[in-house]
Amino acid sequence: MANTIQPPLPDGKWKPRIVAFFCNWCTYTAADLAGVSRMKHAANVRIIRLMCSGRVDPQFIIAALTKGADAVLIGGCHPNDCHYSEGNYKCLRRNQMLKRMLADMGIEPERVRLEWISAAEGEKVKRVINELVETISRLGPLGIPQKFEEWDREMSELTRQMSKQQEAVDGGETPVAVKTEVIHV
Amino acid sequence: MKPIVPKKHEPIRIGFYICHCGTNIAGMVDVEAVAKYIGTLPNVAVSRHYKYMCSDPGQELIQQDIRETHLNRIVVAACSPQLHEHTFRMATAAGGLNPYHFQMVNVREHDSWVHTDRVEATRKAMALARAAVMRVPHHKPLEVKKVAINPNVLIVGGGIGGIHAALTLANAGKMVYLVEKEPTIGGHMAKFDKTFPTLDCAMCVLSPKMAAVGSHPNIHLWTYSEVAKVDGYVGNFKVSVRRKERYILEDLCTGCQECVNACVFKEPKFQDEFNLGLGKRKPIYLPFPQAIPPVTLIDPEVCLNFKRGRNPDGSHTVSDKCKKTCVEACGDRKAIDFKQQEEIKEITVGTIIMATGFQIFDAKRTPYYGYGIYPNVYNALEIERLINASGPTEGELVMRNGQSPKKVAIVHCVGSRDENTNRWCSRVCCLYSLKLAHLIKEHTEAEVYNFYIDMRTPGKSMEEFYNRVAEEGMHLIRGRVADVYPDPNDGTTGRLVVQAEDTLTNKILKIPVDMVVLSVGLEPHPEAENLRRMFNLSCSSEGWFLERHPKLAPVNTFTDGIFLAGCCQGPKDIPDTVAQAGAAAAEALALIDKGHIEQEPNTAYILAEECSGCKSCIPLCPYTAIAFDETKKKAIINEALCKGCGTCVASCPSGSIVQNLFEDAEIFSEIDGVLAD
Amino acid sequence: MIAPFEPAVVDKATTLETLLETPAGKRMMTCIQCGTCAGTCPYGEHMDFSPRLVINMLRGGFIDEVIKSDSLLRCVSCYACMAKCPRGIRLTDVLLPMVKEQVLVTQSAMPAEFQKSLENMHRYGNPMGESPRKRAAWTATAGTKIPLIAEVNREVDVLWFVDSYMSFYARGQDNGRATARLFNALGVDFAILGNEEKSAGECGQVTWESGLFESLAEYNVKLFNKYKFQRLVTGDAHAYNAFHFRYPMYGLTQPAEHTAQFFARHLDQLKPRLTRPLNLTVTYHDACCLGRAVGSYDEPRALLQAIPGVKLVEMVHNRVNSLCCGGGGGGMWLDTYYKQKGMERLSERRVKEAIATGADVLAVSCPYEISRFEDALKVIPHDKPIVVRDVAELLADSLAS
Amino acid sequence: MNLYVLLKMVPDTVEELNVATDGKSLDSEFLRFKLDDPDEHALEQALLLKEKHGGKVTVVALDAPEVDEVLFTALAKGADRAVKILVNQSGLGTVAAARVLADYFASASDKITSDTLVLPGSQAIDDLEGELAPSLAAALNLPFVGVVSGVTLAKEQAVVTKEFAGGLRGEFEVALPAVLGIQSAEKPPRYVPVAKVRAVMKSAKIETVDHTPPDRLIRLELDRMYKPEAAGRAQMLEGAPEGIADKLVEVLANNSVI
Repeated sequence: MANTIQPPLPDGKWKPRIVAFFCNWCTYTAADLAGVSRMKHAANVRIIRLMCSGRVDPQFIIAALTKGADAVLIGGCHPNDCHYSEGNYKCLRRNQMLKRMLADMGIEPERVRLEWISAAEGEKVKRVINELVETISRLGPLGIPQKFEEWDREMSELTRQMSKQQEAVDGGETPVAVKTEVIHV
Repeated sequence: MKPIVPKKHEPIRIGFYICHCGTNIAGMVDVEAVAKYIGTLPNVAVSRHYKYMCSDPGQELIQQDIRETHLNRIVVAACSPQLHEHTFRMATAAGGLNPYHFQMVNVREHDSWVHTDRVEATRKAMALARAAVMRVPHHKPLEVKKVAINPNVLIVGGGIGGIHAALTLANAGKMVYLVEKEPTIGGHMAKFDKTFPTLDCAMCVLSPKMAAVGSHPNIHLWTYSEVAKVDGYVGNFKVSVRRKERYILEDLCTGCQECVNACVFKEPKFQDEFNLGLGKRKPIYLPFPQAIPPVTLIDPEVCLNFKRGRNPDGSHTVSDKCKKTCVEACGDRKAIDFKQQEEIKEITVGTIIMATGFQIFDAKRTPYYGYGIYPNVYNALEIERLINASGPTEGELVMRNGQSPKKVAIVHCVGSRDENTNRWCSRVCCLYSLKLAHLIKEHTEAEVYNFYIDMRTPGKSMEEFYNRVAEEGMHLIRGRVADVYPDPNDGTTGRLVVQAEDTLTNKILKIPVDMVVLSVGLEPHPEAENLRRMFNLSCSSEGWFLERHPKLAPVNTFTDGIFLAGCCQGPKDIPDTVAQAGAAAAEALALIDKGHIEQEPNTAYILAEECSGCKSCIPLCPYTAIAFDETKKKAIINEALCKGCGTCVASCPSGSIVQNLFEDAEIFSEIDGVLAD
Repeated sequence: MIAPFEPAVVDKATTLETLLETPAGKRMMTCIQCGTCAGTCPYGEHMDFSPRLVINMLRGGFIDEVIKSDSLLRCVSCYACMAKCPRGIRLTDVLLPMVKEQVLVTQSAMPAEFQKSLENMHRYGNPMGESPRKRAAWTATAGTKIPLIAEVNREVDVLWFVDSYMSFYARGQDNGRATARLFNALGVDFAILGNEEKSAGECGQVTWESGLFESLAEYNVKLFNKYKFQRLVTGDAHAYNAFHFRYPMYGLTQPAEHTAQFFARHLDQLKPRLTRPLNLTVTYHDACCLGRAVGSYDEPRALLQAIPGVKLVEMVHNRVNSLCCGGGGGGMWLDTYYKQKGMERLSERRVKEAIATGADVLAVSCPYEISRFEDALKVIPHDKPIVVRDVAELLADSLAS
Repeated sequence: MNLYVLLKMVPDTVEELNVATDGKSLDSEFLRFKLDDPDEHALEQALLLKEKHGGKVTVVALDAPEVDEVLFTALAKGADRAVKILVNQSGLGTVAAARVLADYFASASDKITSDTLVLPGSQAIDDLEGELAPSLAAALNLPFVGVVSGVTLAKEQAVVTKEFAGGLRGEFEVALPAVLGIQSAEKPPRYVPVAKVRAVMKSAKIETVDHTPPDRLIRLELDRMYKPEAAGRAQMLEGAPEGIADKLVEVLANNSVI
């Protein structure tokens, strides 16, 4: 479905796209406060509201990155201040694990940022968003969907070649020479 | 509550509405373009933009569309859901749909108000709206949960704010627990001499209210007590209160003070807290004559009956060194109990009012004003006590050297409007400084110099008061004092020079004075941070308790059922504190009289057929809402205990926990939606 | 106490014209005209344009009038206004130097003594106009070998920046010799730059001569880059001020410390060596560049209190409220000019407070103060003798010989 | 006004001067050069005249070490042009230098006009006779006044103040064009901020003029250079200040001074 929707806007040069998961009690409210206080900041972050940072499933982060986000921002209450006692700790623990995983996948650690922002810290929302946009602008696009497309293309090409070989074998013709590498262990 | 399964094969028909909010949104977001674009998306049946969606015609528009074009999902892009989500859910319901078939998009606080590029802001609005449009088909009809409310109220802090709120609620027939950490209620107001602008006597207006609290049948007054623990939620808070040992049995003491007279210490010799150390008291004492409750207490640090040591459990060790003349004097009343121990009281209340007040700025933090260095430098509260007829000098304004000052400098804005200490204006200092100027002149006929930055006298009768004091012949100098130092031309009398630029004449003034009064500002109570944690509140960056909305919810907090009164929320004067205390009481009453609380149906439930019985969710729940059914080997969620954080949902390895309003499918669609451009 | 100043001052390319665009400049827009700056300024009453008025003239677009006046010649860069400013406005190290620089560009006549010292600093790398070839000559009298970094030819722990007063001025050399003894007592691996060194140029920066400061800073940083060392230590409070705040903008990467900070950090090792009791009552004068500028009030006092027999007493104005000796911001070379204008020498005001404490010693941690206070004591009558000593000198006196 | 200031570099006596091993010149190892003091005053006088009457100030110097910085500084102070004549000043006698300068003025681009004043310093530490200015005047056939400490301009003439011994002053009227040897300007030489000099170094250019040095014959031959011998009459007193004071009184008494 994603490919069928195109907003009627002029296509400019690449700008970071960031998905944010903010907890309802602290960071979402802080973002509201930034709004009420008219603290101008970069327009690259799209906020999704959850009740608690503890609700942030690592799959949400992976989904966002694979769907084309260049970074993910998670905002929760400060330690000790969680509206639900300790959801933010749970989030922190998961985040640590996820970061290791993402590092293995070659995704820069800066692309997933966890911040504790209280309801009073509108200024911090502004600062963190601006900082993150700057960092990601420097890192450049993550481009996982494009990579997927590339891999898909390679895969189908490979499949095509394989089936072509198979056809050749089946047809009794000389097989196409396929270069094989000998790997010495 | 089990979700109602939506009718299968019902085609989704979404109504999308974007609000101009005057120019608040339309000024930065091309709302017409957003509406046009959303109209092209699948499932969208109606897409409109309208000037004010929250207005009656705006809401009527939604209802009409539901009726006429058979919409079954509604998305409104407007302000923050914190403000109007409820409004539009009600409009959705009024149109005949389940109110949870609605989703709100925040394009004001998170978009038009914080961005400066119209193209970017419009693009973002489209993305956010698209996410909601992609999310809302997954919405299920849900029901609001109702929970009964406990009618009792806890009020924390017994200053004028707490007193007024307590009386209001008690008079309305509600049971109030008033917890105060000092041995008496009264707070700062009890220490003031006169109040501005009317110059009426603070204690004269306060003491009847204090007495009413003390005798009210609906008020449990617990002084010398502190809240130790808070659990639970609106309607049903469980609170532990620590009642500290005062070594006097409150119920038996009549307040006759014969024990005080009989104490082996013939003269008071210990620093008197109520008079800020300017007066003296005995080890057994009543904080001040009108104290409520009129019950004495014993200071174990100085009383001879205590060895001034502590037992392993922290209680004071008792000695037999003293003749115990106090016990003798008390006689058959037997109100003195040296073995008394602190007590923990458990109470259940439905609502809480915080009225914990403020502390005055410690002027030692601005060392160049010489507080704590030169004996003739005082803070304003000390002056209140010195000019008070029941104060340590019985109302005679004399300095520590016994002399009456002939020239007095009053320094405004000490610990206010200062990046190095406190940034905010403390709001009351200008007026109390003028009041003190008037009172000092009245008491001593001294020359009084007021050094101010800006004279701030808003409020009813305040400017008139300023005029009156100015006419009395005060020196009003516009300039912040830069230095206070001993007069180099005067060796011994302790006279000080106050140095400042008179900014209206461009002259540097060096005025020798006998006494310097520092108009110290108001700052958050030192316990505010602990209380905030305990009660799950937020504080502003300055440390004041944060109100839910600065304009429209000034006494509410982000925690339902907890309200704010007085200076714990920010500096204010007595009338404003009383007004806010009344408002907090009314908010509490409104909740209590409704009888029940409506809870968001965002609780979680388990799809039993998919649960593998791994138990990993069970320890994660802070409310012990998840149990394990040993027979079926499945987890079960008690929805009455679930508060809807969703932590268990995120951690379930088999994806068998679902959170209403925040289902995986809903959030994944939202992620797809924000990124689909 | 007073909030610490952030080390990032302002971009070095900022000019008076672009100032209001910078974060430091925008803070000026919040000035509430309370006059604390003027009230605390040691020469506030002699200024037609007090710092408060300068800000208002700048905001109102009338700064040219200020530049035509010689008010700002009276600023001794003592940081008092900045330390007490309730709005945290960077007066001493941003606004006033920029205005002063414009005064310098605009006014053709400068006080002669001052002009000479600036010319000397530019040509000879020291304000006295001494031969740069003789900069390291004092080391011959140090009683111990003072290694030159060019000769040791390896990385050293401490590069000791001696600077001009301790190199050329006889009483300053006492401090140099004391510092060398203390370094040796602690077994510090140190070296000096010798004749290659040029004045750190702090007075160029806070005075008016950004060009002079830049040429000196560029020269010294190039020199620093030539050698390997862990940290830069100097006994000159003004040099320290320059290294701490501004040299990093010109490429200094090593941390800089004042000797008082360095010795205080090593007090545990130093204390057992301080065995000779001095039996003196000492009052300590907070150098502006060490006290108000960076908040090092406790280190020198801790050092003094570590000396056996020393009793520390405080003057009326101390710590954040200390009175400037009048030597900063070019004041060192403006005494004649101030006298012509009928202004009290600030060093005289300060020694009166020192005398009033009844102390035997007025301890200092800035080389300017030795000469300034010794001169002031010559004209201010006092019954009980009082001498001026650097903290390092007193420490060295207390070392077992 | 067309004002020419002639700048000459002289050894900086802040550094100790040593005689080279040939016994006929200064040891150049640590020798640095600076602008001659009266020349600095000449420049200041020219700038003051320009500020008062308008016109153009050109500074002219022979090639010498560190001369570029001096020329740039002059430009930063307000001179309009800086000219360096590519003849090495070293070893060229004063009279020969005057010849070179005279040739420069005779060259096509810099004609002496009716409102020209040429302002050399009246002397230099290595030219105490002050020969340069009169030699140049003679070569250019212009009137000359030396040891000038003030200049005012009237129609086609200059009124100059000249100092004499014993505090006497004389006022002279000189028809323009003229050569004036400047002893001191009416005000002390101005300060120029280093930033301004650095900016000028980036933006301005020094004009150079090629020139053939004149005949060797008018060069001076130096036979011997040496330091004066110490007379040995000084007596150094050492000790604490009080002790020195006592000894000093004794010495003065012994020598019948007191």
